[in-house]
This record gives sequence, structure tokens and C-alpha cells, in this order.
Amino acid sequence: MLKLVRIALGAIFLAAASFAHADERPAIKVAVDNLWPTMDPVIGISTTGARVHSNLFDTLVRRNRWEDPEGTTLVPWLAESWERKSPNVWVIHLRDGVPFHDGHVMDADDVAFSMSEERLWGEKPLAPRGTRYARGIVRVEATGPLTVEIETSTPDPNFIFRLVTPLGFVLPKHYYEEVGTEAFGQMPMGTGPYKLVSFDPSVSVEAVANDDYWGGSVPAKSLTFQIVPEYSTRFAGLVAGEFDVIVSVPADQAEQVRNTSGVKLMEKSIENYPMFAFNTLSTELLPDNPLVDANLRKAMVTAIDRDGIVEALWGDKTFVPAPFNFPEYGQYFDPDRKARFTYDPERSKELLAETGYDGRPLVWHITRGFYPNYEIAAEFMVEQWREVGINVEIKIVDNFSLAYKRPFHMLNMSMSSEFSGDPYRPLWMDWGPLSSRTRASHKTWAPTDRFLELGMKFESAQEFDARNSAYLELVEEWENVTPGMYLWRNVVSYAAREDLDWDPGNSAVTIFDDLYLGSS
Amino acid sequence: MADAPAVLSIRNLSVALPEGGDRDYAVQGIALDVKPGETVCLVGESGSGKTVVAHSVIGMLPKALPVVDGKLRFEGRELPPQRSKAYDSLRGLKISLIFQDAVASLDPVQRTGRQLEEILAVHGVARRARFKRALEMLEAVGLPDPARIYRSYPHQLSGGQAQRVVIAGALLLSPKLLIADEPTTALDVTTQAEILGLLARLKKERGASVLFITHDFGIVAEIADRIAVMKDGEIVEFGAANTVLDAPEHPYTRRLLAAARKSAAVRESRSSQPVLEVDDLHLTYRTGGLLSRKSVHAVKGVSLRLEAGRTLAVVGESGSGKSSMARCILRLEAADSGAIRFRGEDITSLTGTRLRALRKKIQFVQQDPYSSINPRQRILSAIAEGPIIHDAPRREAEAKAADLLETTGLSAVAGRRYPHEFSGGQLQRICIARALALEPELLIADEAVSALDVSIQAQILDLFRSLQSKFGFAMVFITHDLRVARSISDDILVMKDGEVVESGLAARVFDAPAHPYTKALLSAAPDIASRRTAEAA
Amino acid sequence: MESSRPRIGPPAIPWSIRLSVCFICLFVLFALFGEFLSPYGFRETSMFDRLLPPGSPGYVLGTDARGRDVLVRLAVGAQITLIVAIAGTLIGAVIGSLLGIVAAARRGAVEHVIVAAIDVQASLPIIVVALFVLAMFDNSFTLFLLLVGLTGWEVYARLMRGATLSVKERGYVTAVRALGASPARIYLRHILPNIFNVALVQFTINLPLTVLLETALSFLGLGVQPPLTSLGQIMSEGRDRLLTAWWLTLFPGAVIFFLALSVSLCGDWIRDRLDPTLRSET
Amino acid sequence: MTAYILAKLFRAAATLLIAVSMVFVFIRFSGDPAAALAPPDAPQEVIDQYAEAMGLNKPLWQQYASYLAGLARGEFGYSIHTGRPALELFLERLPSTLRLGSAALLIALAAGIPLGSFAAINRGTRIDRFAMAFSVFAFAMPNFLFGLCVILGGALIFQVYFGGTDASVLPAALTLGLAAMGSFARFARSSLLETINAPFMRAAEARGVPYMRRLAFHAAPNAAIPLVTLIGLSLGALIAGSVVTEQVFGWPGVGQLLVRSVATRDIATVQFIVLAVACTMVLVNLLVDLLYLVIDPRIRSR
Repeated sequence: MLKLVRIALGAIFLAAASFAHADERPAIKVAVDNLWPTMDPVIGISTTGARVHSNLFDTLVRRNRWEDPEGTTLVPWLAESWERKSPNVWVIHLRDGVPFHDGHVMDADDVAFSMSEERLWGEKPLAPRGTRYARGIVRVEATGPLTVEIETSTPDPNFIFRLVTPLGFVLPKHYYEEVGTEAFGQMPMGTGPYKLVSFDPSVSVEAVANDDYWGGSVPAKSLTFQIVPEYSTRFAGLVAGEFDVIVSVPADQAEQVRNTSGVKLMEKSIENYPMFAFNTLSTELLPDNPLVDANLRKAMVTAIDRDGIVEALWGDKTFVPAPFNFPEYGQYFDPDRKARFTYDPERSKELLAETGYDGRPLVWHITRGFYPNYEIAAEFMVEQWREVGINVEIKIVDNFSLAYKRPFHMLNMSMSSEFSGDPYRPLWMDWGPLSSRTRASHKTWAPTDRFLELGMKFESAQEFDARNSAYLELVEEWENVTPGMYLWRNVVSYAAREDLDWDPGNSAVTIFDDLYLGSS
Repeated sequence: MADAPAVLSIRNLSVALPEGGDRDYAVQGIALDVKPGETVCLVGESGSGKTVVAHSVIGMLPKALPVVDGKLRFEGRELPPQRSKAYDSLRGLKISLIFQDAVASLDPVQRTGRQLEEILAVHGVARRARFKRALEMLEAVGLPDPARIYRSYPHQLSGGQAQRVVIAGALLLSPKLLIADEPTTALDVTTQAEILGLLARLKKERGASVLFITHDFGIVAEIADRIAVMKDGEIVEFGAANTVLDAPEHPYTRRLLAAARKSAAVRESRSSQPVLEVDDLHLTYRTGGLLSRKSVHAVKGVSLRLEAGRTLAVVGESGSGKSSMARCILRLEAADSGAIRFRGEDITSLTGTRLRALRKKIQFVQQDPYSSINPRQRILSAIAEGPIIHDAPRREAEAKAADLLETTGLSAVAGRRYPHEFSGGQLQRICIARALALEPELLIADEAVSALDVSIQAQILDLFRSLQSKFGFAMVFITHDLRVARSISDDILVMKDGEVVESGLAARVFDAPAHPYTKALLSAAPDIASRRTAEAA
Repeated sequence: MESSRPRIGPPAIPWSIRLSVCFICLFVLFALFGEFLSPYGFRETSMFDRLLPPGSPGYVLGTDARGRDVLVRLAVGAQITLIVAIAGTLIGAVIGSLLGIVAAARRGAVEHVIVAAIDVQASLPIIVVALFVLAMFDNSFTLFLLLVGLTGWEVYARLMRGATLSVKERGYVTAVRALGASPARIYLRHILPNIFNVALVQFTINLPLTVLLETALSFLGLGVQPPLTSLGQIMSEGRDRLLTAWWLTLFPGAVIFFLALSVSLCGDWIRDRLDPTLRSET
Repeated sequence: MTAYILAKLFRAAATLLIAVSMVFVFIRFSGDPAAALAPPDAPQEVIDQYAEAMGLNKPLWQQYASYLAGLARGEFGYSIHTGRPALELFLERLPSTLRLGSAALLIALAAGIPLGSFAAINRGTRIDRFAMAFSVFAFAMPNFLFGLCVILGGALIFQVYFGGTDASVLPAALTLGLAAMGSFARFARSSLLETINAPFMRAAEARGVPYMRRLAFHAAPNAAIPLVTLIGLSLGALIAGSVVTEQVFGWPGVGQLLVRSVATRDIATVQFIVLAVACTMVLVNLLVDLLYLVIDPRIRSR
């Protein structure tokens, strides 16, 4: 009854609105738990930033999740086509007549700037967090008004896959240079379906439909991401019709949301694997770190009943992966391959007996509320470790830079398997010699010589079989060292009003263009 | 006049007390009438029920004190029940009541003029007429600058001015009956005399009758046409003023009158050895913060001399600096300049242990006995504390304390009790015992009987005298009450505004005052004797 | 009527105060021995007994998201809350009272300094200070206790200064001075016992405030840190599950509420029977 | 009166100076101030630049002097993440916090004082007991729990969203003002009781002033005087409470800015908010003192 009244009222309102020649498209409001302090799509790489970026910017290439939730096909986007000119050189042909929000038409210079040495991969890049995506790039050059050439140091058959990552976002060179990095991050401009109106990192992002959008009609007249820190408040706002979509529904609240009328729940398994890294290094702040001993690390891994924990926390929504054996890898994925170290308390005790571990507490840094269910799982794990005689202390901190502050023995993190059709990125880019695991101030391991050697082999292999066997060897070496432990495939959950025709696919990125959002 | 119908007549009034009190009735069987133009004094000690009578007339008895019997008639008609709304039109218009503390009976945040006009407003006087009438009335009560007073706030007035304003309010609508509840008790003698004069004048001018409540027979003698003496809630004697004063029938009345008439026997100076000498003493109080520093020159060049075994009375009105001087001698306050010599030794700037040792010799009795003993200390321990401080063994000190309790007229058993279980008079005895426990050579009593009822006053003064002859201490007795001073002192010192205006043998000063201020004080003081001389003349 | 002295009768204790005292006693007993009511340890998780409602077999008050027994967590939480509340309140009470008494006793420059410190403290709400300090330092239980302890010291200081100044002028203090008592004797035996009530009443006002402060800080993630727990923290952990696992917020919330209520009621009652002349100094 | 005003001004200025100095001391002595103020993952060179800019190599008193001078010139530092002046961030949030705070204060006053007065007038009756029970309830209720209940109740029962600034301010203000309402009610009650029993009230009765007029014209103005102090005191509680309330209601005010700035360790912003809060409190207390001048003639003529 109430609903009928609401619909009727809504109809009246709409009628009145159309009478006044107003925009009939809905104004979409998304309640989020947090926003990144800057909207630069590379400096702001994060779950909280990625939710917004694709609505303001376009990438050169997109993954098709609107038809296939897994997004296994590539779709030319700002790049109309591409070709491999030589093993190391790629040529990209850009779409013509794509305007930025200020009307300025995108050209090859903008793309070259967006991927430039100056911005991403030089000595002191403007957006340093892009380095890992730009690995191997040695030249980016506009060779025509709408053509760009990119050269990599070694042949990379899957290079185009990188253009779906934040590396592929195209920024307006003229505007960026005019206002500078900081101001751009506060008032960004792209070619995307929505134009930013205001941004306040502790309040909201407000954007309106870009009616000159090259990619077609924009289904909502405005798009707002508003910070509502409390889940209960977000939920209340959704139920009351204030918000159209809310993010981060706690896993055990799913039932409650499902049972609420007018509201639907979307739980999406995404290409991201929460895990933790062992700090395998002895440092000044952490002399005689017991975790230097691989046996202790293996003892810790075998002490944990991951399947049990995942079952308890997630039911059948997700699973525990064997290291680097992710379904996203296509032909590299082997459903039969098992992890070498699995739950085996007896083995764990044996391994522990071989170490000189004296029972001292191992400190585990965890960022508050960042990965769903992570802290709960951590407490279960601490108990299981205690049962075999390993003493782990959890220290919950407010943000990642605090988590990175030494000393710590274990660090929470997640590894995106990020779609590139093969294990290149997660295995080599995220654990290899140029990764933050080995280079950043919060590095936790030094790759073994064998790992480096195998990595080179893997990197240079061009054919599947060679690459696959190199991959398997690399994984074996990784497991030999065990510098970390994978927990599960991440699940993100959205709740939306029931009549909203929107589905983000298996992704933490929320896009509200006409491919994802029905115009009903 | 005697045949005219009474303005107020009270018949057989009884008011109950709540359960658990020391008696069942606040007042019982009160019969009283006030005739037109007459002043009836209701006199009695605290707790005798005077105020209950006053409040019952004006309908303000609280619920806890219900009228259980009796009739109240005003101008021939029965008064409404207590707390009835009907009283709103009587109060202020037909019957007025004024209280002891005038400043407190005015709203502190409203100008006095507005408060007077309010009385006119609530009784229906037209707005335009109010200002003029209020101002006229302020002039009529003899306030110097009525316009200024009109604009003033209560805290800007002196006690006397405030009482005049209150009287102005009470008589603004020329009520038939004015009830005055101890209206001058908080005032200085000279101001009291002025207010009494004012009341008498206005009463005559406005044709009001007055029911005057007081504990002071001096005042009664001056103003009463008829006197009702109350004791324990009952009227023990009621009659014409002269009859009651000259031929009191009831023993209680006689006792009260006797207490009010006492004077000391003259004692010659026996020794030439002074216990205390004060030379040119000055004291200035400094208060306030960095920016609002204020100073009051409280004592200006006081000198005095006191011989062993004698009593020096220091008299003066409030603010005359007598207590400040006492605090200097006690070394509770540091003098600015001058010398204080005790038994020839200069004690003006003693400190530390020597000062504490001196304290044994000079003791102190204060005005308010209720606040003078630590409420959390047993009586015996309070008395024994002095000797214990000065290193006497506890057992010895307590035995002595028990002795002193008996010497001062209390039982030794009382020592186990706490202060709140005693009456004011008993507490003052305890304070005296505490002071004497140190066997001082000098006792300073600061208004030591002012808070007590007349009959108790007399007892305490007797106690002082008998103890003095027993222990032989010298005494400085500070008081504002000339009658008290006369009854206890050998020598007298009159102070005004921090200075000594006159000093000498008590008998000499009282009989032949030299200084005009002393003369004014003496003539202002209400006195039973003065009435008789006045009438005789 | 004329006498200003209150009649001393046997004090009638209203039922609300009796109930409050009962509750406070029960709370303290629960905090001390409640742990033994449950077979589980307060950190003992159970992966397959998550979010069981009250009355589930083995879990009288249900379990939380980590499968821990709510009963034992409430007991330990009550313990920590009690420690925080009492220690926190006492630190403030002792420091504040001492400073207040010293200010009144010494006057002059000392008093000016203390009064200035009171003003500064009063101009910095504790949650803001706590957030500021947390931004500068890592939070630890000691730091947390210290912060909570510092709350409200200025109120004690202000009250005790006023009360001391007022009692200092009482006749009995003058009398004892005139007897030759040393300052130590005067303050310890005559002034302190007579102003103690003021601090006691303030204590009953501050204690619930401290408990509520702990709750608010826990909500902001600044309170007691896991694995330690407190009532506020249990409540804060349960706040996303208000609709589904109501027992996680209801039980600690009710305990906090009734504790604050009981202590406040007792405080009011004590204040009503106190020396009224000391009250005007507030 | 001038002396009173001067003394109060002096005291306010001194308080502010001490508060400001304490913030300085805190930042200087909490490890490396440059590292604290620089972005969290800044390399050593950047930290060194900060140290240089802050003059950390100079003697402490010079640093202090230039810090004070900087504050006097309105240089309050820049937010590390957005690069915007802390002052600007603060001022942007201020209006919504003021809206929430003033509404809460208004609710607390408009509900608390009548409640307390009503209790005082009906002292000892059931009304009195109920009013006081309610005020203790209001005081003992944890702020965030009440807020969450209000929000969920609004959504599930009335289908109305009570959070954010767009909706009515009432629910958030009620949550924030609840505790203050309780203390206002208790304070109003005791203040009015004290006044009702004052001698001048009996004197007014004896002059024939009717009951309602006595209450309205004599009791109320006198009872209001101590209440003014309470308003000043409750401001601190309101500021503290707004931090929590804004978080619960997703209210984009200063409180949320503070919480987020602490979470991201944006020290410059945190520092500015602390200073601003201290400044507000000092100013309000000064205003309260000056308000006394207006309402209490006894102070005016001092």
C-alpha cells in the first residue's frame, strides 16, 4: 500500500517535472564508506577512488562486463584500434572527436602525456603510484594527431591489457599543465560520461551528466558519491530512498538486506585476493626477526584452516586459492592444482620444532575495516596459531601508511589478479624485483636468485607452454619461500534500490554509463 | 481608642508542627488583637512562634504548618484560609509584611522603582500614576535622592536604605495593618533608631496599626502601646506597655527584663602591669585581581592598653574596624604598621613556631557558635585539640576538656556528641571551654553573644564573668550592643570608621560621653531605662 | 520557623536509590567474577558459532561475529570499563582536587597559574584533545587511561578551590588556627574532611561521564584496543548489526545506561543531603 | 565594570595564548614534527624540506616566535592531501556544524529548561520525578546508539532518511542535544528551586504579587543567571558530541573533517581544528561573562 502511494507520488512528481521541462533522468546517489583524498586516477588508485574514476574518465580500452560479468573481452574505447608494429612497439589509433568536459578535443598529445615519462615512469614522476603499470615502457610518442606509439624494453604480447588499468585513463594535457597535479586531483577533468561539479574528499563527489559525451547518452542527470561512514546509516538511507546504491554491506548482514523490501543485494566476487605478507627481512627496527626462517612461515601457513574460516565467514560465496592459481588466468588456470602448504597442524608443529622460535609475539599490522571480514578472520587465525604455539598480536591501524610503519612481522595486503590473461602481473610485477614488495619502504622480502632467474625466463617466454612451465616453476619457488599467504577471493557487496537497473559485474569499480545503467 | 473595633483579632490560634519536632504546636491558643492606630509588640526569643503568628495573619504559612484551630479576623471579617488566592488582594493593599533582611527581600535584578511600581500595578493603580506615587513614597520614607534610589538596584543600597525602600513598598497603598518582623535587627543602632522613628511617623501619618515582632525589650520599651510576650508558642503575658514593663506578672517576662537591664559592677584598676598594648595599629585589606585592585583601610591608628584580669569592651557599628583590629591582635591578620605588645613582648611580626606558641596565650571566641566547631569533630575532641596541639598527652587533654565542659555548665557526657546536637547557647559554652582549655592570659570575644537570645546572652555573659574571676584572664570584648558592653566591661573603647573616637573607664564613658559619636550611639540605643526617664521628664 | 537549622531525622532511603545501589553492587560483582559464569575465555573465538542469538545452547547471551561468548565478553568488558571509569575518574579527581586545594591555600601567583590551567583545559573538549593526541601518538591503554583521567580534572579543581576558599573562612578553621594548629593539621583534619563530599558528588557526576566518554571514543576507534575489550568497544563492534544481532549492542548498552543512571541517581541523592552552603560555589 | 571587562578580556587572551602554545609544544615534542606534517609516504627529502620550511633547525624560541607570527598572519598550514589551506577546509564545514550545533542547543534549551522549570514548580510530585528520570535518561544514553536507533527507526518505520544535511536537521540535533537537554533540565530545576525559596520571593508574595507573576517576573530572571554559565559549559560537550553525531548521521561538518583528518594523519588540519575549537570556547566563555553584565546588575556595578 505504502509502496503504491510512493509510486503514485513519484509519478505525480515526474509528471510535474516533465511539465516543467525538467530533466527526467534520475539523479543517482551512491553512499560510500570513504573517498580517496584525490581524484587523479593514478594517484588515487584504490577501491574508494576506482569507484569514481571511470565515471569521469575513459580508458583507452575497456573490459566488457556489461554483457559478461567476468569481463573477459576487450572493447576498444578511446583507442579505436591498435597494432603491434614490432615485438616491442605498439601503435594505438585514437577515436576522433572525443571532447573533454571543457570541449577541448582529445588528441594523441593528451594520450602521450597521460602515459608519459614525466607523469608516470620517470625519475620523479608526477603520479608515482603508476610505476608498476608502466613497467617496461621506454617510449611514448604521439606520431600523428590520433596515433600514439609505445615502446617497451622487452616484448610484451599482452601489453594492450594494461590499457584497461589506470594506465589507460586519458587526461587533458592542457588543463593538467595549467592547474598542476594537486589542483587537478581536486578538480579533475576527463572525457567520461559525468562532469565533476564538486569534490570534497571528506564529504562527497558530485558530478552531472556530460551531455556532449561521445559514447552516447548518459542515463542519469547527475551522479553523487557521498561519504556515509556508518553502515547502518547507509542502509537507512537506502531504505528511505535517499540513496540508490550503497557499498560495503557487511557479509553477515546480507540476509537482512535481502529480506528488506524495495532493496536488492548484489554480492560480487572480484579479482582481488586479500592476503598477508610475512616480513622475511631482519631490519634495524626488527633485528633477529624469527620470520627470517622459512620453516616458521610454513609452520604458520599450515596451522591455518583457511577452508574452515572461509566456510564460516563466507559460506560458498568465495574460495581459497592455491597461490597464483586464479580462474582469471584463462588457460594458465589449473583447477586441479593444490597449494603445497595446506592446513595440517601436525606438520605445522613439526615445522615449528625445526625453528628457533621462542614464542615472542609477532605483530600483524591491519588497516581498520579495509577488507571485508579480514579482521574477523585474523582473530580466528591468531587462535589457530596459538594452538600450535605461535603468538601473533594484531595491531589495527587507521590507514595504510600507518600499517607500513615499521616494525611489523606481518602486513595485511591484497593482490589483484588484474586481468591480463596470464599470471604476469600478480606473480612477477607484484613480487618481482621492481615491485613494492621488494623496493618500497615497507618491503617484506628480497627475491631469491632462483626466483629472479625464473622470472626472467617467464618474462621472456613468448609461447604458452614455455610460459606456463616457467610460471609453475616460479610459483614453486614462491611457495618454497612462502613470503605471504593468500586468504580468499574478495567479495564486495552492494545494495541498491530494487528498481534500479544497474549491475557493476564482478568488479569493485562502479560505472553508471548507459552500458551498466538501464535508462528506465 | 480603646473601644474602637480591632483591626486584627486573633482568637485561639493553634498551628501544628510536623511530626518529630520538639513540640506539637508551633503556636497554641494565641489570642491577640490590634486596635486602630496601635502598635502591638510581639516579643519573644527565637523559636517562640512570633513569626508563625505573623505569617498566619498574611496567609503565608507553609503547608507543613497547618492551622488546626482558631479564628483570624481582619477589620471585622474573617480572613481567607492560608495560601488562598484571595490573599493576593489583601497583601500589600490592606496588610503589609516586612522582613528582617531588607536587601534580601528585594529582587536583586530589578530596579527598586520597578519593584515599587509593581505593587501599584498588581493592585490596579493606573500606569500613569505609578511613577509619581512611587517617587513620592521614596521621598516620604526620607531617602535622600529619591530619583537615584528609584533607579538603583538593591545591592547598591545600604541596609538602612533598603529597609526604607521596603517600608515604602509596604506603606505605598496605606494598608490598615503593617506587620514588621524584626525589621531593625540587621541594622546598626543609629540606623535602627532612624527606622524606628520613621515607622512611628508614618504610622501616625497613614493611620496604620502595627504588629511589631522583636526580641529586643529596648525597642519594645520605645515603641509599644501594648506588649504580648511569647514563649514556646504561647502568649504568656499580654497587656499595656507600662504595665508589662513596670510590673511584669509572668516570671519569664521578669527574667527577660532583668537580663535586659543588667550592668557591670565597677572594678578599679588593680594592676599596672599591662597584658596587651597596641600602638598606632593600621590595617588595609587589598582585594581584587590585577586590574580591579581595591583596598579598604579598615584600621587606622588604633592604640589601646589592657591590664590583667580586666575586660575591655570595644564598641562600634558594623564596619568600624573592631573585628579587624581583633584579628590583628590574634595575628590572624598581618598589620600594616604599628606595634602589638603582649606582656611587653612585641608580637607584631612573630612567625612559625613562635607564633604558634603565642597562640596558647591568646584565645578567641567568635560570633557564630554554629560555624565555630568542625561539624565532623566530637565535642570533647574539639576542646582537647588545643592542648594536644601544644603537646599535652591526649588522655590528660581529654580529662581537662571533660572538666571544662562541666565548668561551663554542660555535662561531661556531652563530649561524645557532635556539634549539630547542641543549641546555640550550648555551642557557645563549648567554644569558651575550647578557648579556656589552653589557659590563655588574654581572651578575645568577637560579638560572642550577638547571635544568642537575650536570656541566653545573660547566661553567657555571666559565664564569662565567673570564668574570668576564676582563671584571671584579661578580655577584649567586641560588641555592637551597648547594653552588652555596659554589662561586662571595665573599660571601653568606641570605634568609628577604623579609628578610636573615645576610650576610658566604662562607667565614665556611659555616664558622661565626651565624643559626639558616643553620645549619638548612646541615645540611639533603645533602652528600657531611657523610656522611663523620657516619660518621667 | 525562625531557626535556620535543619532538623536531623533518620534518613529515609527512597527505593530508587536502593535499586541503584543494588545495581552498582551487582555490576561490580559481575565485573569481578562474571568471567566465571562462562566456560569460555573472552578471546576464545569459535568459527562455527558466529552470531548465535541469546539462549543458544552453551551461550546464554549469544555470541558475536567472531563466535565469542557475549556473556564472558560483557564480564571482561565490564571489568575494563570499571577500571577505566574508576582509574580515569580518580586520576582527574586527585590531580584536580589537589590543584584546587593548593590554589585556594596558596593564593597569589600559584592560584593564577592554576586558574589559567583550568581555563585552558575547559576550553579544550576532551574528544578533540583525544583525537589530536591520537594523531600525534599511537594509542595505547596507558595513554588512553591518561587521557580519560585528564578529563574533568578542571571541574574538580574549580569545585575544590571554591569549597576550600569557603571552608577556609569558616569559624572553626579560624578557631583552630587561633589554637595554634599547623597548616598541615588544619588542612588534613579540618578542611579536607569537610570538602570531601564535594569531590565525592563530583565523582558520581564524572563516573558516568567517563563511561560515556569511553563509549564515544570506542565508537571513533580511539578507545580500548583489541584484544582487550570494554563495554563501549563491544557495543561499537556490534553497531553494524543493530538489526540482526541486536544483543551485541543491547546488552552492553543497557549495562552502560543503567550504570550511568544508578551512579547519577546516587550522586543526586548524596548531593541533596549535603551541606547546602558548599553547593553555591559551583 | 571596565575593570571587569578588561580582566575578562585579559583572561581570555591568556587562555588562548596558552592553548596555542600547548599545541605548539605538542607538535614539537611528539617525535619529528616535519614527518608529522609531511605527507605520510613522503620521502626523506620532502620531510627535510618541511623541516627547513618550519625552521626546525633554528632555536626553539625562534620557532615559537615565528609560529605565533604565522598564526597572527593567518597562516594555519595546508592539508597534506588536498594541498588546500586548513582554514579553508574548516570554513567550508563550519556552516553545517553551526547549523547542527545551534539547532541542538536550541532543542536542549527549548526542551530542557521548561522541563526543569516544570519539575521545580511541581517539586516532589510525580511530574517532578518523571521529568528528572527523563533528564537522567537523556544524560545516560550513549550518543551514537541513540543516533543509530533514530536513523534506522526513521528509515524502517517512516521511510524517511534522517542523516545528512539535506534532510531535516531535527533528528541529528535531537541526538546531539539530548545530553545537554538533560543537564539543562536538572540545572534549571535546581536553579529555579533555589530562587523560588529566596527571601525576595516571599517578600513579593507578601506584597500581593500573584503567583504566576512572581514566577515570570522574579523567579525566572534570577534563575536564568546561573543558566548562562551552563550554556557556556555545555558548548564543550556539544562540540565533543558533534564529532560522534556527525559521524553517525553522515553529517559533513567539522567533526567529520576532524575524524577523517586524524585517520589520514592530516596534522595541519587537526591542529587548526583544535585551535579553532579552543578559540571558540574561549570566545563563548568571554561572551558569557559579558552577558552577565547585561543580565546581572550586581556585576555591572562592580
